Amino acid sequence: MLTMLFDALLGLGLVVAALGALWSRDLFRAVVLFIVFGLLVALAWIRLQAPDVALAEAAIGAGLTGALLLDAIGHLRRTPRPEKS
Amino acid sequence: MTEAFVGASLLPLAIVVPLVWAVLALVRPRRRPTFLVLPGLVSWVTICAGLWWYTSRLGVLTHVLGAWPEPLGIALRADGLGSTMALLTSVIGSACALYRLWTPIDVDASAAQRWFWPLFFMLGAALNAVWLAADLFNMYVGLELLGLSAVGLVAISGRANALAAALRYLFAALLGSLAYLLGVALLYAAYGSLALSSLAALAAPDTITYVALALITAGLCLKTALFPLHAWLPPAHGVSLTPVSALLSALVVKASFVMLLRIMVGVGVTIITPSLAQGLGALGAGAIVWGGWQALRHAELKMLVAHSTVAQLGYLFVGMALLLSGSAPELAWDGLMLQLVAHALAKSAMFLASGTLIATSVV
Amino acid sequence: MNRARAFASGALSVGMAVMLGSAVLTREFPPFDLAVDLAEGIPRSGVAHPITAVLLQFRSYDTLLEIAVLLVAVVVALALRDPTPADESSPESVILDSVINTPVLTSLTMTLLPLMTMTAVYLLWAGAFQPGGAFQAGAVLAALGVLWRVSGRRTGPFAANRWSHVALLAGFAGFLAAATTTLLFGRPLLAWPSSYAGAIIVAIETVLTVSIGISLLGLFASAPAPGDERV
Amino acid sequence: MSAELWYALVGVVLVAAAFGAFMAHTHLLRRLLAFNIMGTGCFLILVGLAQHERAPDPIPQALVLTGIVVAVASTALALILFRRWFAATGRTTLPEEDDG
Repeated sequence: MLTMLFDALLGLGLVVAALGALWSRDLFRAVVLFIVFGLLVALAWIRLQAPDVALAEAAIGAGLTGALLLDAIGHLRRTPRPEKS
Repeated sequence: MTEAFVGASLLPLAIVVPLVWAVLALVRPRRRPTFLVLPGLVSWVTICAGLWWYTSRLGVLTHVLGAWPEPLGIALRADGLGSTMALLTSVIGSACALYRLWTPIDVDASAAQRWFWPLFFMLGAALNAVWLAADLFNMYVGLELLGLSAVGLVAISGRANALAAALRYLFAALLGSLAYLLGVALLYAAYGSLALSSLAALAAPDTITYVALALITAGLCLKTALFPLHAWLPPAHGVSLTPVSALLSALVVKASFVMLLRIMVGVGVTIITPSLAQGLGALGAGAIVWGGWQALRHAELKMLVAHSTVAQLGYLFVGMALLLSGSAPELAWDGLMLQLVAHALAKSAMFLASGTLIATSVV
Repeated sequence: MNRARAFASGALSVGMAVMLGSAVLTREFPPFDLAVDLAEGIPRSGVAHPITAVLLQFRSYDTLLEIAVLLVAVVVALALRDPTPADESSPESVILDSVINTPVLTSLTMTLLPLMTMTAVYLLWAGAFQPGGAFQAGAVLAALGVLWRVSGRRTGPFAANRWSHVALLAGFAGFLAAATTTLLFGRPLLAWPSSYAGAIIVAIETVLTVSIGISLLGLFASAPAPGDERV
Repeated sequence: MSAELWYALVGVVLVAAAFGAFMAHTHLLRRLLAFNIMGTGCFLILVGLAQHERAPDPIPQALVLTGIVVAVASTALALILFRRWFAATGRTTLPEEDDG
């Protein structure tokens, strides 16, 4: 029962975090939500009895990809040229 | 050593040898790469010619990687299609490499000179990996290797229009391979195997199989630039360095087509109805008209040739439709092979010639 | 974004959901199960952890090509490095910098350095019989490198020099060599004799860990310019 | 419903949502985010559906590990191209003249 509740909440959280990452107006917030999404997925991998994937997802999927994207946004903001949207 | 063993050993060598040369080109990047590149080309063509010869004599060759039999392990398989494409790849690849070595006209950055060769040999290895693959997920990894090295070669000059073309190409390639991977995921869930050989016996006409085949077809058509999913192709093929344009048009777009052909013939042939096949054929016919019309309207030579690729790819899909609707499969198969080989030779020659033409007329 | 584009993408999204959902919900029990083959193969693979056995034995060829993909990405990164080199003293990123580059972090990095290195070694070692392995360990190494760079350092274990060039290539080159050597003995590609397989896999994984770490870091910074001895 | 099927369905929703966003956005970084979320959804379907009503299966899990590394390599390559493109033109989108 408790695990079912956990699964339900985690699935909901995943979808909410993903929608935030996809549609948030502020790009920085979108990337932060993407990192949150990555960490939540790592939990889902543990629930799917895939601890190897959970490790890789947390380190690469959330950590490294997140750092790459944050770095790129920093690059955009540093550059004085006006950003077209 | 038996003849079959020698023949089967050539299969992994056709992939490993270009990989080795990619590593060598990275270890010692030189200003004058001729002495590094030429032995690589000679060994590559020799191996592929040997593979083609053994396949034509002995029939389909199989190499069981790691001695783990399918479907637990992965095998490489060379049939007539695969070994012909491998030989074609080595010959056209060598022609492009020689062009690059001996007519360094459009070299505009030293970076391009230095990083071209590792990416070139990676591209060659990836093409052979796709021609000889017999496993759905292995095809995915080969396709990704192909896509990323092709994008790298398009972008290598670093000019703004090349970067735009590379980005457009990359995003189309990423979407296409993800759709393919989704289809593969569904097929594994439905059948519990990834080996084409075991799927051929199991495939049944149920919802999940249709959805999987639809995703695979959509993804691979996007990567083959089938009309109307072709918008990424002309810029990528038009603005690259000349030998890269030739490689992309002659060979790279055909990789995803050959994968689709293998999956359709292996898994889909019993469950694809003739009307579905005719739908693909109709898109191919649309490509012939649209690509031809666009080619007529373009004044710039390389863009004209690139649009003609869109049209020529349409013929491949018409051929596939004939093959799958099953009225005259052998004739359709012959026509397909002829079009694959003829277009690869003609289009690479056309790009190389137009590159020389542009270079000599501008200077 | 215009109305037509929004409508079209919404329709595509719903179509995708319906198509995939119907496929997932109607799946029938698969006719084929590799579990038997797996259970039979693992004792002969030289490793006890099934996922490591799949990655470096049953489907090792996939892994070889995957390392090649990573290498291609790094090569393109090197080819397209920003032609105007950044000021050496400037931090990697304004945002990350404001979030992270504080004295606390700097000292934290120094503390984390041995800790994370140990974690990487542990993960690598654990991969033989429980979750872990070259990819996870390499990712931890790369994360360490990212921290190291973000805290403003350019020297030390993650600096650009000849050794990082060697480490970058060693993983793929070593794996390729180990894969091909079997052909000389008349065996298929990647078919290591089962008595040596365990040792070979540990050796490959160790080199791969360092290479994956350096590659991922190189993708992050695209600045540890390996082999930057301009010709 | 088993937990495995549930997570596969979550994967379906993620893929569908991210696919829509991929087609709707023109900003390349947003498209890249959508690509990564779509990939994750695809991996959830792969493992979840394969393990539905069956024991944990190391083969799809290993495939996902490979897929994650390929995805991060593609993302990094896209970001490098994007940064050079932005440095050259100041644009965060592709030129749209023949977007079709």
